[in-house]
Amino acid sequence: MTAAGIGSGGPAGARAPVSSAKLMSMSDAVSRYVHDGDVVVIEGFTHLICFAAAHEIIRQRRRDLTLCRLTPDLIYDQMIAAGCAKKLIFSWAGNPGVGSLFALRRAVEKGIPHKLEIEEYSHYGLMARFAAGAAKLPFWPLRNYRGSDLPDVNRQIRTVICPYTGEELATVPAINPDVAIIHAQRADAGGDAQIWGLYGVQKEAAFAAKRVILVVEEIVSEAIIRADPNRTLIPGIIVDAVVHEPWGAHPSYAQGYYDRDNDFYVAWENISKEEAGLQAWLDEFVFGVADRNEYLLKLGPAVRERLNAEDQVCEGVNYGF
Amino acid sequence: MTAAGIGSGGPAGARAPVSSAKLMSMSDAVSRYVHDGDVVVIEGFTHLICFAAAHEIIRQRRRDLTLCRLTPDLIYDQMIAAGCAKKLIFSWAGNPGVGSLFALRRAVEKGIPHKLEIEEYSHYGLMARFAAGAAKLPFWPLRNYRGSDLPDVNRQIRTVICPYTGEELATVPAINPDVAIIHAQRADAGGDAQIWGLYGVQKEAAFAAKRVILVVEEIVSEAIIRADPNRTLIPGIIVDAVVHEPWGAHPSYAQGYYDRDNDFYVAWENISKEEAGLQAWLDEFVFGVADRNEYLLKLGPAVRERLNAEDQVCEGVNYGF
Amino acid sequence: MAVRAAKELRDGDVVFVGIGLPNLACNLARATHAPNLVLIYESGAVGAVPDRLPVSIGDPALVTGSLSVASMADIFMLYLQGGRIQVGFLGGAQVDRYGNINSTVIGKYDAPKVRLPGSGGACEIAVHAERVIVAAALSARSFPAEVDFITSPGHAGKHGTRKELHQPGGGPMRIVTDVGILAPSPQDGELELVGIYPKVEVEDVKAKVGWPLRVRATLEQIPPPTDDELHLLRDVLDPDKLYL
Amino acid sequence: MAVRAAKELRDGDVVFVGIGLPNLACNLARATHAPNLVLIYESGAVGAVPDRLPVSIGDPALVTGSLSVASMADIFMLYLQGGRIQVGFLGGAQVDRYGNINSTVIGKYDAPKVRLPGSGGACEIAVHAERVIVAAALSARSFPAEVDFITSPGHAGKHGTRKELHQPGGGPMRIVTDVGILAPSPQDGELELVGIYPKVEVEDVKAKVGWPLRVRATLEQIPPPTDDELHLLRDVLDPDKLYL
Repeated sequence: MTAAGIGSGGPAGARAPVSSAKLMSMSDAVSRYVHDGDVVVIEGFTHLICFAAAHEIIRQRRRDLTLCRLTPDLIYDQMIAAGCAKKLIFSWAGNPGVGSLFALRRAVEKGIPHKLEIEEYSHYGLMARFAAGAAKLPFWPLRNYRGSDLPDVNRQIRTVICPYTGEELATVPAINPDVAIIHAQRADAGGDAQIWGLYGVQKEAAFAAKRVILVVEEIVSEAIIRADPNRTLIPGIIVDAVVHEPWGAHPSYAQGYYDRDNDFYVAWENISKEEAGLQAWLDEFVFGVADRNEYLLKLGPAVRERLNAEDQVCEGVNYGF
Repeated sequence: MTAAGIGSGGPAGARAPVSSAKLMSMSDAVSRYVHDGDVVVIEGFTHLICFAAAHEIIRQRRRDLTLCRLTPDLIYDQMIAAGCAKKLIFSWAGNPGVGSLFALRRAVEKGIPHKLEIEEYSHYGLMARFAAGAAKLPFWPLRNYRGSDLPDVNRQIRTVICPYTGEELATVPAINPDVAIIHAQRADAGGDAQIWGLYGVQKEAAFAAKRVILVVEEIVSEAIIRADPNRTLIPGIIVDAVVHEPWGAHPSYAQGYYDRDNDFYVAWENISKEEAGLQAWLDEFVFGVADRNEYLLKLGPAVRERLNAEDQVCEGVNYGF
Repeated sequence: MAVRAAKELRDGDVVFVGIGLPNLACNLARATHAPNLVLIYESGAVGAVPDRLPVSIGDPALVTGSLSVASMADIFMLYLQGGRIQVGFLGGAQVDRYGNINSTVIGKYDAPKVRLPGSGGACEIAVHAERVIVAAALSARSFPAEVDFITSPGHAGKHGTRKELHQPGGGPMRIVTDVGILAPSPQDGELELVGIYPKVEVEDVKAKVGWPLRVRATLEQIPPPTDDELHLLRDVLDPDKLYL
Repeated sequence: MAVRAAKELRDGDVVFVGIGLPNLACNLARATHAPNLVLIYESGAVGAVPDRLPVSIGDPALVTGSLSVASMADIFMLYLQGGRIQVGFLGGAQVDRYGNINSTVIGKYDAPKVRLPGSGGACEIAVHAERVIVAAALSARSFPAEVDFITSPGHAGKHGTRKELHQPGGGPMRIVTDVGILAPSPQDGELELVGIYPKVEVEDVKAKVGWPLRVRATLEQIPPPTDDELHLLRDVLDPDKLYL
């Protein structure tokens, strides 16, 4: 026997720093943790999509990003229009309930503002890429894609033979984004985050990522989190930055805080149909404001009034023993 | 092209029956859904172990069962002593915090009451067997077992090659038990069950099983469940029988209802050390009572007084929009 | 179409619902013959009872008052792949002779005439649901003999038949259109006409399909919607006329 | 042993804790030099702050007041295999020359002299934790040159070295015993004596190990527990003397 490789390959596992050190502004979080060329995921399935982070990334003019998300939605349409994206990894590219994503289509079909590479899965396949990344497995097996043309246009969809039944299963490769930006309803200053309503793939995206920026509607005391630990989806030990950004998910929604701004999703159809209109919107609502607070002022109180959530509070449960 | 096999292979997927039809006594649930020769899983990691179901299975003298559980615990020690088991699939066989499981050791080492076949994993491996079964995948890949002797003594632990990295990963085969018995804090009459505190592998075991018996501390109205849907771990659509059995997990515990009876876990060491003592205990506390209610009467009010949970109720959250 | 699609649902079915017409059909079925229908949305809401017409698949109204919220990992792995879904609803820009559905691209993948949204959950619904119901208006453009791209597999195609591919689910069993109903032939899976709306001629239907359409011997005569059904749809389920 | 094991923990470490001595050591460290220690139990409690000494790995006191409760699937896949655990504690009936640990069987697997509980989570902790701390009383019976069964892999053995096996974690980095501390040699991973308790002779330690024990050049002289530490352990952390 020769070298035993003692201590080799130990995971990088960042130390959990003293909690309050993670609290910072969106501007600081993006400038510190999102770099040109990064693989970036801002997740949230319809619910809890962090537009506040996307706008800050646009303002800081990040370039050559590989954007990854099940549904590019308006958020990536805006980032693509702003020239942040080199590549898009996705599974359903539309304006949900409305129609097309025009900036995305201009980039794919006409190379405006520049050519966008795409890599396409189904929801299950892309979800499984996050699941594999989160579990630090190199691939994930799934029973899918037989009879479909998707594997013909995406060579990352492969197969594996089951060592028990001999059956051939589809596989997707793990994805480990450089940074995941996760919006949640509330967290303590250490980043222990609670989410209710739709989970989407927030947990899998966060665990898969090398760095996590957590953005929340409310910072609460650790005691609130510890009073209902089953509600915690993301543990602080995997979080690098905690940003307090109320209404940070508008025009998407945060259950218990505000409703989806469907009027804006509908309006996006006309805003984005022509490149000039979209750029004018970016100039006004993204480049024209310093931060989320100015965006909300520009949006005006009537919108918030319209979207403010009504109270429908559930009962608590007993953790006694 | 010849036969297209229309409609072939559709999943059996039982219709969701009208809710109240699932409510039944433990005696009826066991007699209807647990058969001789079945693969049976009664899960619950320390928390929510359904001793009430095990005792009814013993009383109904089921035979040749393959018992599957991460930690056989006292519950399978009792079933093995009663002669119900042909085989045990497990990952840690001890009296947690106390010592040995003597009935299990007598069966393995001396064939008392008869020879017990064993199939052994680590926690991660057996958890993964349930996960595969729940997802109807034939196997589950995991990065584990390298350097360990476990695969040498369990040929069900195999390997697969990653189609992306060429890396060799361990695999375990899916398990799809004939019946899973799941204890939960509360459910509606349709079997939509809410669990808080430790989850263990309850969800994976339930989804993996062909039939599910759900046993709860409380039957609540559907409105209670619907008021906090993120708390629901097991949906009624996979549940065949709902049994209302308060204190059904004693001597294990139900968070918010009663504490673990550690005195009994300690006492089991002496009760079970000799076969005669264990059989006397079974005669008195299992065969000597008609049902769980009589068991609780025999246990006496002092035990329940000692174990009754204190109140530590968390706040609810807002589901409004 | 919504009325006829609703009738394809059986009481107690567990249904994977999409937004728009499928959602309307499911809620109509719940309000009439199938009160125990369990609605599951790919966004994670299980047993949803929305008190407004959802504007997106992840509408908060789907969550509030639902029986359970599942992560998307659980939805795809435990519910869909786990074989717990009886009915899946699908739409698509093209449906072909064997029920293959295209929601990805018109034209070539690398040089699209029209780029469509893509699969979303459609491919896995087509693979796993016990039976798939497709709702789409009939036209020769939308029903070619062969789709430009198979997003969601039907009963047969260039990759093989469902049997050859060991598909766990049954595939598209009913294609509900605005003029009639198509269903796969038990022999070879080719879609044939099995039902027709009032005042519609078989020849008119044949003209709207890109292959020589076979007609089943006993053709279902679909009754017009009743006043009750129309009232439910127009005044109760979609009062704001979002989808009708 | 608990005092010395506590010192192996660094403030902010994420620790996979077992019941008994590891639990005591972790709580001693939290009460002294490592207030930001994050305790994770395989049962699913994350950031637990038990207000009583847990009697089992799934004690309800671990849940109440914890930061998060994870399913066991998440604990093993996302936390442990996910590389989020800095320190894992292990015990075992036998520890050998290369840090392999046996908690499965004494004698042959098919004809056991003593059947032990088995792996539980031990095998995956040994594979994945950044570093493993082993706590065990030293004796020639418990520290043979080679274990009867490798439940949890150490630095080398009949299946290969950690490097050859591409183990993601670092393996057993400290074996804290009642007479001294062993650690793997940086050269070949063989356990050698690196620290010794007061009033203990090196020759006495050597006699309690089943292989010719090497002694590191600079041997740490372990100070006796302070009065404060003993007070904390005996009067605060384990007042009922469950483990001491």
